[in-house]
Amino acid sequence: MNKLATQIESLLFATADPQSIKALSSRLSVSEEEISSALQDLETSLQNHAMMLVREGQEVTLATRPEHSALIETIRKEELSKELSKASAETLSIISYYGGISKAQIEFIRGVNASYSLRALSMRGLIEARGSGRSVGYYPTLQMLEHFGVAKVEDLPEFEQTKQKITKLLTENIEAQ
Amino acid sequence: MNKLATQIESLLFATADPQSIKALSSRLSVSEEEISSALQDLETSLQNHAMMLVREGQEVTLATRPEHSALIETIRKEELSKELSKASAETLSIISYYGGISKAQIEFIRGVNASYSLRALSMRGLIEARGSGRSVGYYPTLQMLEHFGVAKVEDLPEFEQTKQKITKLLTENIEAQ
Amino acid sequence: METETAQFHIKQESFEGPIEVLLELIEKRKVFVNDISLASVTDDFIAYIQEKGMLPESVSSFLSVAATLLLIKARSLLPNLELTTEESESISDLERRVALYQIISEASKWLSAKYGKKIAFEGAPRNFGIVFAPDDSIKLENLSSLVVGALERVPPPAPKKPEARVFKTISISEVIDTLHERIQKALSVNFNDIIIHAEGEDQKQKKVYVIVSFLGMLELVRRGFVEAEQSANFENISLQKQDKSTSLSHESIESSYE
Repeated sequence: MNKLATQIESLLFATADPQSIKALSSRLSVSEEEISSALQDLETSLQNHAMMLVREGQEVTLATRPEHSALIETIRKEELSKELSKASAETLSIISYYGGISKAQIEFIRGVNASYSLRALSMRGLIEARGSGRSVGYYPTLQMLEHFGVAKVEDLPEFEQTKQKITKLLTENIEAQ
Repeated sequence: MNKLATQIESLLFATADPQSIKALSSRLSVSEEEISSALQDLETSLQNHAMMLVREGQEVTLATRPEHSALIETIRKEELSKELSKASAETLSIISYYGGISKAQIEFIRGVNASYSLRALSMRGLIEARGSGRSVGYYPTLQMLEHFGVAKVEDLPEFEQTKQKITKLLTENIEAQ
Repeated sequence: METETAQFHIKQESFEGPIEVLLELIEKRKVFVNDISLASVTDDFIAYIQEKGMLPESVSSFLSVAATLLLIKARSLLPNLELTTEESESISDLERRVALYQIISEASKWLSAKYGKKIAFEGAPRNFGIVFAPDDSIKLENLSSLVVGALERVPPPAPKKPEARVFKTISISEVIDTLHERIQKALSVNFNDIIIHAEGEDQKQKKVYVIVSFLGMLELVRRGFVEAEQSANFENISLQKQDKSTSLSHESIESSYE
């Protein structure tokens, strides 16, 4: 596989969003023809792999081959039905009482990296991220609140005291910049 | 690439979550030995691709090769931390070259309290504590390897010699106690 | 909320530790780590403490290292100096600690330079669409206690770097002056033995004198600070370390010179 094909592969692997040939061309500073030819190269070199190049009009993306769908579906169902880890349960609770909290703040409270918990909770529709870049904040989803039978976060048990405790801890630890 | 290796690849690719050899073994209903051998197969077949297999202890994941780092940063929206404090870098070195080390041993080497460094590194997902009570040991994580763009701890500079030196010096200490 | 989120950084301080200081002093002299080089930097190490002072939480570890250095130096000047098992262990421990720190410090230079520069990125999870999948084991009534449980495990903020380091509040020369006399009197018999042994070498006698003064002084200072630490309630001080520094009591010093 040539260098360009590998670069395209790295981009398609790192993002799940389909990429247009035009966008790839401008990102990699080569012509669209060169992209098209590299895509063929990539397609061929993936032949023995679990992934394949999927083309939709002018857009391309990587996806698993259909013969693996059943396996992935099983795993996915298993993931969705399994009990949440203590880390995820705590993260969910913190987000419920302090909507808009950042990843760094959750990590400060829990003392461990929150990436996997946040991903697992998002995939299960329990939390959602809003905002972008540095100001991404996490919120409980409406479905999550409905599941608990509350109409709004303020109806969660001991809402005010709990929220205040989180606020106090976070405020004490904000660095004066 | 054999069927098992492709199945593993499909799981690693689709979920984008690290998987333990044990979990793969139970999900795919084969022995852990078969998983390990299929992982080697997968590693080899990825040689010309943009992705590599990253392994630490019992965990594996797929990640892009370090040479694509700059390119992928342009499509990733998240804030990346690029700095390690001296204390964090030293503590991380000890743990990377001597996985399973205890807090007391880290403090023996550095002569200062290790609580804050350990917490900071855990928050960044670079290390994790395993075990409980007195037998808690600290280990490098897949994310640690990913941040340095290496596929396994053995790829760190002078890994074997350094590990041996540390082992020798630390073991003498234990015997003396 | 958004500005607060953006500004959120944790207060984190990294402290200079005694082993780090010691290795710097040895490397400055471009010598290998062994008992001879350790003995040769003893004065520098003590000068460093006097000049820069120490942070309250590292007082005991700095002093225990200083005490061990003095033992090493005393041993190199007094061939017949008998050391207790514990003292011998603290000497070999110190040599190992510096050697280990040297290895780690080298490795960490590479890690610091490479961190985040060439990242291996995890793939993006493929889009399966979100399926609402709650976990029935999490009960509404437990949510707030899960939060409180997590909050309770957060350690107190990292100690701030104090404006004035501890040692600056004490005049070391005053302590030395008083102790000089006291120790000279108290150990006069032993001192005679030492002087006989070091006959004709005035310089050596002088050095021994200084060492003994320092040993005594360090012990007193250490005791003083143990009290200060307790009243200030610094939770970070490891008890093990305090035990280690206690091994250098006046009794053991005196018995070593008998």
